Amino acid sequence: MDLELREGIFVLDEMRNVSIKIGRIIDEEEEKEKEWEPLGPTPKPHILDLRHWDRRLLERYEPIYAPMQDFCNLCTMGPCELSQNKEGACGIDLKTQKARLVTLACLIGASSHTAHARHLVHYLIEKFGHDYPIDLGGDINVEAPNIRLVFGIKPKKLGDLEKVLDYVEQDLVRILHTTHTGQEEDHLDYESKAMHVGMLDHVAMEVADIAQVVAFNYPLGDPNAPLIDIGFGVLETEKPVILVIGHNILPARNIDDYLREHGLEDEVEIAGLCCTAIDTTRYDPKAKIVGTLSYELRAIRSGIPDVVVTDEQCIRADTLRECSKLGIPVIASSEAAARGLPDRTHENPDVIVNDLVSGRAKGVLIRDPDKVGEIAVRVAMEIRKKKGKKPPFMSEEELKTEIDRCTGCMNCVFACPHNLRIDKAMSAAKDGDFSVFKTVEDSCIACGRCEQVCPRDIRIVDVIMKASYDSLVRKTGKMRAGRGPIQDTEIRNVGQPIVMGTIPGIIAPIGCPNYPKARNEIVEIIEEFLKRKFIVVSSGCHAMDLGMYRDEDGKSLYEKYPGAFDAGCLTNVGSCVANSHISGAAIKVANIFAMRPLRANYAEIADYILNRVGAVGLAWGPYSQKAASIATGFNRLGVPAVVGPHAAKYRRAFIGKVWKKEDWWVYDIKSKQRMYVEPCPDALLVVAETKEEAIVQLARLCIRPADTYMGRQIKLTHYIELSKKYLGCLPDDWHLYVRTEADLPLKMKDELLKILEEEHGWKIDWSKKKILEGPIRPYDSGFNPTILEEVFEKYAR
Amino acid sequence: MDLELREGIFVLDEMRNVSIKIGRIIDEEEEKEKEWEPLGPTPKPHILDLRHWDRRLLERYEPIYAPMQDFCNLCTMGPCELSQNKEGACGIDLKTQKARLVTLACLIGASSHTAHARHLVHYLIEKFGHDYPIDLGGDINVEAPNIRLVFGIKPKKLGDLEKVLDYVEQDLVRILHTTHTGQEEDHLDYESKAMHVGMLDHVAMEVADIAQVVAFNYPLGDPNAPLIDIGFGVLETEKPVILVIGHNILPARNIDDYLREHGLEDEVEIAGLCCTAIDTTRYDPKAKIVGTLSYELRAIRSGIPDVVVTDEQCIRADTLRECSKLGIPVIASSEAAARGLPDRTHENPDVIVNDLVSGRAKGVLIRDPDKVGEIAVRVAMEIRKKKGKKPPFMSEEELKTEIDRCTGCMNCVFACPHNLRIDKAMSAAKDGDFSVFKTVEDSCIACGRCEQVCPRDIRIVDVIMKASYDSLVRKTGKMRAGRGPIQDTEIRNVGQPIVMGTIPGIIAPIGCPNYPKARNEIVEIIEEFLKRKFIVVSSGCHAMDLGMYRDEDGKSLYEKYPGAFDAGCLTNVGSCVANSHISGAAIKVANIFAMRPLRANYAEIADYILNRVGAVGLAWGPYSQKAASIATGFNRLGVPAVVGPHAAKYRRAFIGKVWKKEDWWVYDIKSKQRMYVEPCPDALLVVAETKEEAIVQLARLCIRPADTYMGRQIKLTHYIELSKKYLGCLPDDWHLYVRTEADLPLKMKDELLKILEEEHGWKIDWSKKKILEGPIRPYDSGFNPTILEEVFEKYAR
Amino acid sequence: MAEAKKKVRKPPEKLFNTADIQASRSAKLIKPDVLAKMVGRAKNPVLVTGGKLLEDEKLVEYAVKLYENGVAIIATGASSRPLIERGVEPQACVFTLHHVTQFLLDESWSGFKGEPYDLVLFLGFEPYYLSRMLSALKHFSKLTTVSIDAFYQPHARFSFPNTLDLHHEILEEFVTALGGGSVGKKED
Amino acid sequence: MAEAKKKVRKPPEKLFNTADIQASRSAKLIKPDVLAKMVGRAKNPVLVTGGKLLEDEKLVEYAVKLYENGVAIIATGASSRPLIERGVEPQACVFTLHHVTQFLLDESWSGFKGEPYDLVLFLGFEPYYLSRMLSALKHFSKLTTVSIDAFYQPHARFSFPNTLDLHHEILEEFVTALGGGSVGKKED
Repeated sequence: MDLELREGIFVLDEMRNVSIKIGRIIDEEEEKEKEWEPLGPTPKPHILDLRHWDRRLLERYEPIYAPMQDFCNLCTMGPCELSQNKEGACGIDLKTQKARLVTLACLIGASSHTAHARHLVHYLIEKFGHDYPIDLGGDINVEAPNIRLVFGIKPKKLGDLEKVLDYVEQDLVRILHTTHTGQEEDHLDYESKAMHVGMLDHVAMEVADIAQVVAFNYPLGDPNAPLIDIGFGVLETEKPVILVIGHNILPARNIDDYLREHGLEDEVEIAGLCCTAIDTTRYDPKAKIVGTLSYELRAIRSGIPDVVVTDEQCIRADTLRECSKLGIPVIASSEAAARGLPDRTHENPDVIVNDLVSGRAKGVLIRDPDKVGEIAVRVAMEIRKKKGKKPPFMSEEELKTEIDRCTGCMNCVFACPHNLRIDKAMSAAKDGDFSVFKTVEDSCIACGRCEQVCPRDIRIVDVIMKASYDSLVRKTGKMRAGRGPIQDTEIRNVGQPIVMGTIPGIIAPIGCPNYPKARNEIVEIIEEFLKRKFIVVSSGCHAMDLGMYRDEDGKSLYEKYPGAFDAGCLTNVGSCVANSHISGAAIKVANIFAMRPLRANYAEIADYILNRVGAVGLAWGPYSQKAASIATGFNRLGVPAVVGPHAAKYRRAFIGKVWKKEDWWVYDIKSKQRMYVEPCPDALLVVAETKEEAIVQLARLCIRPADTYMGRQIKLTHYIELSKKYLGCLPDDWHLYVRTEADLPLKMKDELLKILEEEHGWKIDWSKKKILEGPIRPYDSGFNPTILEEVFEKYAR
Repeated sequence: MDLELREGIFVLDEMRNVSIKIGRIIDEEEEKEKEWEPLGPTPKPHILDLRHWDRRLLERYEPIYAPMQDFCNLCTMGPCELSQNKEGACGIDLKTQKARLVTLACLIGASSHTAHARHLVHYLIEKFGHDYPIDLGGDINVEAPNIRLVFGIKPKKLGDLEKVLDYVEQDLVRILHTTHTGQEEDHLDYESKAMHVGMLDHVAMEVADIAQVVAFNYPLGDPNAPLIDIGFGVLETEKPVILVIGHNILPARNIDDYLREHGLEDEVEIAGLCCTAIDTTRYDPKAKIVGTLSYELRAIRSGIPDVVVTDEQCIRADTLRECSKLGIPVIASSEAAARGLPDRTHENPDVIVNDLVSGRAKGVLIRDPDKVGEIAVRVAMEIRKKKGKKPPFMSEEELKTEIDRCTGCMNCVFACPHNLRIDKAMSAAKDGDFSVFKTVEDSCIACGRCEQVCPRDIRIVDVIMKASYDSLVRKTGKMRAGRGPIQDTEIRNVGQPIVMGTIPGIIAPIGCPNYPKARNEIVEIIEEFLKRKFIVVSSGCHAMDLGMYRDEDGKSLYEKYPGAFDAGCLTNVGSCVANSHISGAAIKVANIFAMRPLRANYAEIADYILNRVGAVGLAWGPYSQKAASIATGFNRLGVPAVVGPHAAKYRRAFIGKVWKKEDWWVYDIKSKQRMYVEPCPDALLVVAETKEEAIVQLARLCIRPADTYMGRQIKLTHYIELSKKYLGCLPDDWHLYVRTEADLPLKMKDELLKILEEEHGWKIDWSKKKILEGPIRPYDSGFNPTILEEVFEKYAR
Repeated sequence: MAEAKKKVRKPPEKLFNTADIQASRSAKLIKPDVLAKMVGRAKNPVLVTGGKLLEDEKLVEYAVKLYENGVAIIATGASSRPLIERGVEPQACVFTLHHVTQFLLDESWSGFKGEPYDLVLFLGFEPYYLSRMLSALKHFSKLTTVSIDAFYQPHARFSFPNTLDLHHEILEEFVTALGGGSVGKKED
Repeated sequence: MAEAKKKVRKPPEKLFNTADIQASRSAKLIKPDVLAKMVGRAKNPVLVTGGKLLEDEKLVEYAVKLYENGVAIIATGASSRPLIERGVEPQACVFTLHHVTQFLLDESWSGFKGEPYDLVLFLGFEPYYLSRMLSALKHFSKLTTVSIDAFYQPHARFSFPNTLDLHHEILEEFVTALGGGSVGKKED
């Protein structure tokens, strides 16, 4: 008999005289263990439980610190100058201080997803009950790989997610504690803590996403999830427009429900920015996506929205100011961002609507997402009725006036994060040439810093937008709705080819939209890999960007490539929190394909992935603390990431030294030996400056020690081809990855053998075209690498 | 029948066929409610639940921001220059950014106490069980005022504390989330969140302290807690010396236990720095205290310790480096500060001891506090045996050599946090005059920044210490051991005098040791108030400092003034986390004396305290994030704080504008009117530059609107007397606090009435010596102020 | 005085705390005679004094001389006693620099004596404390602030350079230069 | 060239990002002829090139000229293609600036061709990216770094000033000055 009781006081009716003898209390873990697999070594690991793994990574992938400031002012003994690695008043040195700040950034990022998850789970349990099942459909039996791996349970119902979050929150607070003055004195210990935070982040994201997937009936790992309208041009401006911004679906869902319940879905537009937009389209494919963070200011300035609804994260901190200038009312709905607005959650909606429509209130805070729908819809409709057709956001005369006021002082150029030559664009525009502005617009993220320093208060953002406005408002694309997790069957299909290396790699474009170059750059990069039959799996802002661009035939990548998790396919898993399905997929390869035990077995799985799964993340425009945390979580799991140049400002990356032979070793379980290996992957986090560089680095980082010769041949082929195509040369290090002649690209075999002989001094048997001497190690098809003693001992017995 | 079951799977033996019908599940709150008092309006308040109270405070006590840097570089869109309140790439302005950083600092501080509490509670439940009772003795019935007030329960056993921490952790993560890029756009919303964090901090501190008090048999609110040896001179250097540093007693306790169990308590010295020291003496009055954070480097450099054991928080981040230079082994014992040391928790102690004694290992990490005792003691004894008598830390020749190398470049002067004129001291010392060095030593916090910039690598800290070494190593004092909570009977005795104002105020010196001036300054300030029969209640570093100084008769303040919570008494509640007993005492005045409902009734109690309880904190040398959080928690509770000049670097304070009549109003429950009142207290957080200024501000901030005329007369007397004594004048604003002639100090009545007439234009009836016209409001003995509508409505009905 | 200069080591040209920095405007160095003219031109200049006056009697002397030359004084509580003892009637005596700064930040404030200040001089403060207050005034007000303290104050609008041991000399020059002019309320 | 100067607006003297700051050493401005001499005196100078070479053909030209004057080139992956097309044989072609910086930070590294570099010039990078890498090198290495990019780079040891539209001119001056000298490995 199983009797599950929650904590509390229980009154057992009509049992006054029954004496209940409680037998042995079976621990929950013990019970579940029977069901699936034995508990691994590190259930609910605390800060130091995986430190040995981190140290192994950090020995090889040495952190490189690029200080943003060479002083610390976190306590009042400071500010302390720490330049040239000096120590401050508390004794901390610059490297340790930087690692501390990285830890803090990761904490902010992970806590965002955790708070988001907590909010969702709390809400959903209130709506659907503690026992609402976590059922992701028949093809997804490993429903929560991150939770299984880290926490050590198989969550069956929403209530199970609560204790996972309890654990995550407890450890986030423990680590936040360690950033207090006077704690760690070794930068590697902070890096280990940052990695712990990153790992927890993936757990929290998984909680958030599976909770909303099961409760809101999002696509369940569906490769054919619907195609969604995306782009500035999707807005039907004749209708009242509700713009939702942020990362938490709850208020947007309520708006969507309200529209449907009142038969208004064709009368009122609901369109979103950022992850709220993505999740809204997972809930309702008719919802629309305007774009990413870099469209927020533009979307508001366009004057198109009739009402703006904000939830949390990545919402411009001038939203209310900007909306108020244009008379657009704002409804803030999150405790995380109350925007200074009066809390009117419990007031009569009629009064609130009236205040917002009349302009008496610039905005309101409505803390209950279930109350937002009615108010937002009514306000949008009434405002629309009142104001009528929207005027163009900027007239030609206004444009001319603004441009003419420019004195060319260049303040804007130095304030611009990309030092865009606004001065030149202004000057050309004065002569009627707007082409320079179009170039500027291509790289403008509409952050508005230019306007802050303009001595003439020129509406620079508007001027830039105006110059391309016609194309902007016509711009539409298609994105496949976020499908959620990868199916177990998909993993079974691709597991072997990935580990063998015959699928050359998994490329995961994830992250934020502040990459400086044209928005189609991400498309160019990714299409290169799709054509080469890599698996591409995306999420968040990059998933949106990939849908924004159409080719000459008018097709977006999502229309050209299938949505499966398979070679040459493009999968969109969903919003930020769906990144957990990408880490989850890597984990599932180790578990489902390779049958490695999953439960509470983090280090072994990460070691497996690092050595075998050629997955690489691409965050071309990472800006946020969330991106820092997500990337660090991937890194701890053995997944490297290539990041755009702005990511150098994260201050820390992980780059190994290919030339230090002694850094690159593994234990080979087969030969029972510790041996040197080729330096792959050679970095866990590295910046690329251009798309060309990114492409080559991505191909390069897919190489893994455990590649079969077939796999290595394929990977080297791509690496060398891409290097020749984009860099104009053979890469410097290709020979390091050659173990046997069978590793060599077929078409280039002779040529490469020759180079090996002549330039690298290898010995070649030309009769058999065989390598006799030269490689770091010989090839062995049974090679079974690990960098962990415990894994070596487990399997080498 | 009450059957309490914890969550899990239960097997009910021999009941296979019994069908159990579970009746209504009574909520725990519901159950407990019957026992003590009805649930108030805000149990477990989340971020926005007390925002209305914060807004009320923040309207009056406007934040003043003093930026440390005028840019933000928290995300990769930056760095963004925000000078002159410009907006960054995310739209945030400088004020909001500063408020965000304040929130972050408070989060770091509160998480430190929370993680500390979690560690203690987890450990104690493992040792003593979930049901170990929370019993603070018969005189402390209101055992946990902060928990009752905020969380809404009456904790009865250790297990109850776990859910309190769950709540605190959840909310800390929620608020950490809000510091992500793109959230609040109004600085007041961040300030409200910071206040929430501060409130949670007091809850967490209370959890930590009552857990250790009940489990480790600390003094239970004992006014006569034992006197403890304190000061550099307490160390018996002939014995092996174990130095414990940090804030968490667990490893030190294990050392103490080991010594006692092995009869070594007279053979080996255990002495501590920072709060670990305080708590060790609460556990064992024979333990000794060396001093505060500013003695850490000195204690190590002296070469006296044979082994150093670190736990967490406020431990110099060069501890291992510094110890290693002198061959002192370090045992790190906390997950929060692993110090880069190898984790040897599970190794054979013999091997570890050997490695440490031989110097093969510079230090080790022992994660289990229960394993630290044996190793620390054995290492100390063996090292001592090996090394013999300690040599003097610096010989006269070394001193001379170091001094002679000084070129007077002044780098040290500009690196010193207090710009101490080390160059002049060096120059004088070259001529044999060490008096300047003695002056320098008086203000030196031994942070070591001078050495970091010295081009000659002179051991400046050692030179400074050497100049005063003889007096330093002879310096001893007495501190009363931390007594923990204030007794309910004490509250009953002083409640009325405090609220009436006849006890002129409660002065609470709390906080860190980085005040620049001589260490006896804090003694001078406090003795002024003790003599004037204020209640003084201290904790943490200031509690230590108060014991360090002896008067001409060789007595410390603790020996001169009784330890009760009463007029003219000096109470030491304990370490950092015991600060919760100070907020607790204020809460208990409202609850026990004034019978205001406590449970989940935060805003009403804070409003009560603000208007009636003349308590003021003094943090003369606050340096840490914990101090920021503690102060912010006091502020939300209506308790102002005076802080030393370094606290300006916290970037934000709360200062009202006495000259803005419209800011100072209350609802009077008696007259049922909204009315203007005197501006008191006029600030919640304000910096004083000198002890003179601090003394006057403290007296000033004790004034409360609800003072009776007797109380006001006493408070004004002190204020005016102190102002005359220390400032040489009548204070500018004394007249604002006069409501009736009865408020005037008796001895000065005529003189003051004259000034009111002549300088302020008041109308006086000289025949009756009555004020006819002038005051902001008339005096009414039934005056019953509140600034909260809800409280007004509740009592004015 | 030229002789005195020779004896005293010239202090280095750097911030009192090399990490006390900003991205934007740093204080312009100002010479005593130029400052004297500026004070002379101001409508309602005021000197705010701090706790160093308790340690350094010469600072009190110079403050008194400025006062005698018509510059009003706001004595923070940390410094009022010696000034009052010398017969100064400060505009305020009990408020802290923190209070004064908060008040100055408010454009609606009309000063302690009914008239807003347009030029605010600071003398005798802990450099790190004054630095924060000057930062507040720099970012959130339009006031002209001047540090006449011994350390260069980067956040002021104008500042004496690092003078340290030469501080008394530069103050001497300042009061001398001021002596010639007429300080106090001017016509608009 | 004097005429060219007249035509082009002189760029303001400020940081490419006014918030990209530090408390410690800022780059010394260096003139092209002085730099040429410095390169001439160096034992193993090297030029690291970045992605702007793909956008600005003139930068490629100047890099080639430097190369022809004996300065070795480390072409980051972002810039190798056009250089190789012009016949440059870079010391490396696939590594990123991030890699190169990490390697340079290691005192035990003996360069791509077996000899450590003593003077490292940077050309053609996103200023914010280069700034971070120069910061790493400033704080954690003793290398002499020189930015010859269009924006002043505060974290370098030496930097051209903000040249912007005058960038090609200053590079021209630099290669011209260099042309006279003999660059490359010197005797110890």
